[in-house]
Amino acid sequence: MGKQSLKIALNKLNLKTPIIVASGIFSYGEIDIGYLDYKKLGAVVTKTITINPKEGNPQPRLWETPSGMINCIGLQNPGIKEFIRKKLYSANIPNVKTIVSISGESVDEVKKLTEMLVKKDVKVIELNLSCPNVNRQNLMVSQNPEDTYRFVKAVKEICRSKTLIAKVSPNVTDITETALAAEDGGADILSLINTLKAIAIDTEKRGVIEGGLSGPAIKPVGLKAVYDTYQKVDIPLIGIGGITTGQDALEYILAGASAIGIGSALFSNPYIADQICETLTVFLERNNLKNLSDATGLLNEKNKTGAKKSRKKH
Amino acid sequence: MGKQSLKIALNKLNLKTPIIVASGIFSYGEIDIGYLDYKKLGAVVTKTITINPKEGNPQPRLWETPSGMINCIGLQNPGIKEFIRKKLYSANIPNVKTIVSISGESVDEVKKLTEMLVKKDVKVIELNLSCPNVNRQNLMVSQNPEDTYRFVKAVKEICRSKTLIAKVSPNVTDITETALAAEDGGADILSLINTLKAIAIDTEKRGVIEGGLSGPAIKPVGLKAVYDTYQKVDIPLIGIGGITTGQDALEYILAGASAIGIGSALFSNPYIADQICETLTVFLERNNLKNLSDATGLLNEKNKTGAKKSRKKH
Amino acid sequence: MEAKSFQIKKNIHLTEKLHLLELEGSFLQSPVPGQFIHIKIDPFFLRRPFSIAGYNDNTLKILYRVVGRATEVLSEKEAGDSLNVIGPLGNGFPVNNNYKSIFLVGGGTGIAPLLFLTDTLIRKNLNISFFYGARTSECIAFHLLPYGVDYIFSTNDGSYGYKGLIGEVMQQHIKKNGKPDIIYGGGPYQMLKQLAKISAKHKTPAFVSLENRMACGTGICYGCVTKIKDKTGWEYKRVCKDGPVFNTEEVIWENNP
Amino acid sequence: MEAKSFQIKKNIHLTEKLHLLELEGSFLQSPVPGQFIHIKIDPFFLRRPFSIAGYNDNTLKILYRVVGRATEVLSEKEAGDSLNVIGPLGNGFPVNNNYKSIFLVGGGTGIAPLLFLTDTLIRKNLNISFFYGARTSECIAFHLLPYGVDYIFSTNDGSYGYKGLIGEVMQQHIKKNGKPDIIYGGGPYQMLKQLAKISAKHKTPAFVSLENRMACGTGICYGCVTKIKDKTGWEYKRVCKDGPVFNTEEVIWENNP
Ligand SMILES: Cc1cc2nc3c(=O)[nH]c(=O)nc-3n(C[C@H](O)[C@H](O)[C@H](O)COP(=O)(O)OP(=O)(O)OC[C@H]3O[C@@H](n4cnc5c(N)ncnc54)[C@H](O)[C@@H]3O)c2cc1C
Ligand SMILES: Cc1cc2nc3c(=O)[nH]c(=O)nc-3n(C[C@H](O)[C@H](O)[C@H](O)COP(=O)(O)OP(=O)(O)OC[C@H]3O[C@@H](n4cnc5c(N)ncnc54)[C@H](O)[C@@H]3O)c2cc1C
Ligand SMILES: Cc1cc2nc3c(=O)[nH]c(=O)nc-3n(C[C@H](O)[C@H](O)[C@H](O)COP(=O)(O)O)c2cc1C
Ligand SMILES: Cc1cc2nc3c(=O)[nH]c(=O)nc-3n(C[C@H](O)[C@H](O)[C@H](O)COP(=O)(O)O)c2cc1C
Ligand code: FES
Ligand code: FES
Repeated sequence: MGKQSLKIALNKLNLKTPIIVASGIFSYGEIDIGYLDYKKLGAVVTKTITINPKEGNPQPRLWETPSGMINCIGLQNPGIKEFIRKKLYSANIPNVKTIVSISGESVDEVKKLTEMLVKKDVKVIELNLSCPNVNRQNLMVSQNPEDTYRFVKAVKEICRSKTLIAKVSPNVTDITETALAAEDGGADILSLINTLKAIAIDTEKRGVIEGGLSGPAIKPVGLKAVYDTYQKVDIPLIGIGGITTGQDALEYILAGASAIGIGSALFSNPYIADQICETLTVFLERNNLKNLSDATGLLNEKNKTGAKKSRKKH
Repeated sequence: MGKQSLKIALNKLNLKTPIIVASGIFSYGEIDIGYLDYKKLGAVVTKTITINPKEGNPQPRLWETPSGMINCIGLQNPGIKEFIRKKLYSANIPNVKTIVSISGESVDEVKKLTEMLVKKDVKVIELNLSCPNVNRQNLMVSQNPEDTYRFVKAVKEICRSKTLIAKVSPNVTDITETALAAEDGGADILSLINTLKAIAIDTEKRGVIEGGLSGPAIKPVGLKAVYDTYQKVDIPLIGIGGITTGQDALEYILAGASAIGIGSALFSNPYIADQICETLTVFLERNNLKNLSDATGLLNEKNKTGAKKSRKKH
Repeated sequence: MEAKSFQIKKNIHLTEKLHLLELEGSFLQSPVPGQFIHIKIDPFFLRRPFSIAGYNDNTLKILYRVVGRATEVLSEKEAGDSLNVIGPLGNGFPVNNNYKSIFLVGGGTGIAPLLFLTDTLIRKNLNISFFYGARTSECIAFHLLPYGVDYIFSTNDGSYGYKGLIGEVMQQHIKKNGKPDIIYGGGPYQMLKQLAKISAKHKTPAFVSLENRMACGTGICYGCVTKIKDKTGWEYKRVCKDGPVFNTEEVIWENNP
Repeated sequence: MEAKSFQIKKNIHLTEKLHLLELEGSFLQSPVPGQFIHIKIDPFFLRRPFSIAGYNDNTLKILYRVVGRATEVLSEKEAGDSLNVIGPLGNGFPVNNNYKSIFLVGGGTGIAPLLFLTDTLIRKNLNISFFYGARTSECIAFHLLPYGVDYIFSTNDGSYGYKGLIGEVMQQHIKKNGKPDIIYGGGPYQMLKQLAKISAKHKTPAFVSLENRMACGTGICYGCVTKIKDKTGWEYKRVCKDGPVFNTEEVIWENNP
């Protein structure tokens, strides 16, 4: 392959490839799954960490759906203290950045989490805003733009010198509102999308499995979220949702993503990182583009008209 | 098969089977597609009609996605006058009820449409609330509970003696809010879900296809909408979204649907109506249930606790 | 139309990416040339439409090119496998007994419906010229061409027959030998568009088989529309139900179909 | 662990819904009994886990039952087809050279890892009793059972061996002939639960292979957890990574796994 580079800068975050393993997919990066080519990865996001340990949900936690799956792991994790003690340092894959995902039900919780990570000099934090907000029954933080703004702002104030990624939920009327709120709150990067709320009915065992839908089935929804959000915000986007092939990753980038997150497809496609690098490199070559950033948003309306829609600030 | 009956009453609407062909799937019911067993159908909803003729969207209007498809037909239709003149009466399949789907961008429009249909003694109207609201940029009527309430109420006032179905969009933060608004507005029945907003990127022709996602991919989202809504409203639900097999239909019914709508699967599965009747009948037999209504919501939490969550009225 | 399972009799690789599929069985209603069938190829959600390339002796023939994922899977099927088919669909080519001299103009898999048409016309002892355009000689399905009509070939690279577009070749042929009573065409959109121009210029009626992405294939979804002239200008008509065969005069030809 | 494509050597229907799959090739790291592989069966999104039922001569054996859609598709594969496999995964049965008398207790496809275990133990000239429970005689995979160990059968309907649950049969056997040094088990959850009770009662260590729905199979997703005792009570451990073989004493047995 030629001079094409897959290096990418998302604000201050420099990655050697745009491939990020999404949160919850790869434990804390401490397990060598052998078949994944780490050289092709830009970063790994840890499983989301909370203040207190969480035992997670009872079985069943997994259900296959047409071209996808539902999971309800329930954020099982050992809590921030145990994470720092045992997992944080084992999570270092050579030349692959570690991004620590955190989540809390109140501003206080996410502030505390951030303080502890900043002390340990964690450089990139992803704030998972799909956690239920303790003050609003059943609503996730990123289902409300005001809350999103408050949570992000509080965290950013504590980690000014660090990179803050806000990860938002697609279970909203208009995801660009959440995205704008997160940008206004000070997020440096946005990750979208998290899973879609969904259920499965087990007619055999007569049960209901309630959780988040992921996989190829949701790709068209994730692509739309990235496409729309790219038109509204100035910060770079990490596109996530159903990426299973190099072609999928390319579509996200052309829609407006600067980098992409691989999620549940990692469970079934061991060659996904290689395939993505290959497809992206071939695309850059064929189109005489030098840098991956030249491809970002190439098919987005925004880059055709140049115009950005007006917006109000928080 | 035994004494089990698939007859079902949704409020005043009596159907000989719970199988309804969803709107936009079957034109105006005027085409004999030959392979569908009409005896197995309870009702057919027409393609959505608007006040003025609509030419619809340019090509491409269709795109296959993993276990699904995106469509952007753009409500192509000849307008209400032409519909009444040419299509309304040809839409009568013997023993299958015709439900006329209408949509408008303002309360005035939907009122006019209803008046014209009531004059022609149309007995069942489905109000498609996924039409963009002329007063709110880019927002569909059913993306706002207040609008939903206003539109439904205005229509119901004109067709008190008729059956009014409100069809709501899943592209919202909480579909039960829209559902409650529609119920308060006077809807007799709810249809859910319509398609999910989505895009596809055509990397070959370098285009973006923006439209609605349907098919098996969205079944887990539709099931959740029905499951949640069943807990909140008192009116019967028509469950729609990704139903492709008898098993899918059964899952919707156990989640809380009284009847089910078959959508895009009709394009590929010619035996779908037979399969659904077969699966439902076998289920009733095995579980010693006499009527299909006994199966509705059988696996819904609501029927376990009996409790209904508190709610505020519009 | 009906839906039924057909067993594969033959599924062979002809030339380059061209394959011939033979299905065993028959429809209640015999198909006519220009009609198509809608095949379910698992695991894809939507069916895929293919012109009927021949129908006799209880055998349905399809000529297809591997262009994407479903045609790839189709090419891996073997004799004995079953396929669920809906058909016959759409309107065939209008055939008029007064026509004596006929041009068939096809390119790529667009020759499929013309092969079937030839089969039915050939018995009538007419004057038929079959203009066959291909990218290169290796793409030409020689062994499928019925005996008894005149063939004129062209290839993009000149490796067989004339070098150039088949439309131009036909135009020159008209200049030299006069125009036919009717032209039937099938093939890439740009080729059919050129054909439309030539037919207009020579005031010769031309009917072509259009293609488009389809969902239902039966006229109920309005997904496959194309712009067709009407009294007031144009309206979107369904390729599957109102076509796939259209009079070139009626079609609004655009750059992107 | 590694991911690689294996070619199918054999895929045969044994008895009732039981099938034997033989894959050609080897892993860099030789698998041990109790480990499993994770197979991609298109078009399903998630892989499917299967215990290794044997491994030698460059051949990997899987014993599987058709219970749903993916195993149905698997049963239609033919010799020569390829399957992408991740393996070997999980921890095997702990084997201790001091054990002289060994009970293997299996039911259904749960015998698969025990067959592999038998293969490796049989060379050691030990006293092995294999308790094999099945629904009915037709479900028993006789021809897979290695020669040289004692078999005790039971069937639900009494059509072969004892009538009743294999756990009970084992308990009676212990009462009559004394307890073994160790018990290894594989099979339905309820059977393993009963085994756990018996092993506790007789203070005999028992290790069983658990099953669960899996996504990653490699310990990274936390989807396949089961309750395992720890100092303070219990915690959710991963069947795929921390198991699938567990000491029955550690497992919190519930009605629904
Ligand atoms: C009435 C009709 C008759 C046809 N007859 C034949 C025939 O006789 N032989 C033959 O080989 N093909 C025929 N086609 C085209 C055939 O349907 C497509 O090639 C096929 O659906 C592609 O499926 P795929 O999954 O392999 O391709 P995809 O992966 O879906 O797409 C690959 C490429 O094929 C194009 N394509 C996809 N669907 C269609 C479509 N419905 N029509 C045109 N282009 C499409 C796409 O734009 C893309 O460039 C016909 C189409 C129509 C509408
Ligand atoms: C470590 C391990 C080893 C296994 N070894 C074997 C083996 O050697 N032979 C064999 O036949 N099977 C084995 N299984 C079970 C096998 O994985 C399932 O039978 C298979 O995944 C079912 O796929 P399906 O698509 O056909 O069934 P589905 O349509 O997905 O489901 C059908 C039925 O199977 C059950 N099921 C689905 N997935 C699993 C699962 N992962 N574990 C248990 N039950 C499941 C469902 O609850 C349902 O009742 C093993 C499972 C695990 C976790
Ligand atoms: C098993 C599983 C666990 C997940 N856990 C988390 C998590 O802890 N935090 C988070 O932000 N997202 C989590 N996600 C969401 C993914 O990071 C990703 O956003 C989502 O799966 C969509 O991508 P995909 O379709 O490629 O899987 C999880 C997803 C899966 C499948
Ligand atoms: C081609 C197509 C056209 C549709 N047109 C309409 C429409 O006019 N009005 C409407 O209310 N819903 C329309 N829908 C939505 C369907 O009625 C249905 O709600 C949706 O497709 C989800 O069901 P499915 O997944 O089974 O297809 C359309 C769907 C498709 C695929
Ligand atoms: S494909 Fe549905 S109308 Fe033509
Ligand atoms: S299946 Fe993912 S942790 Fe076991």
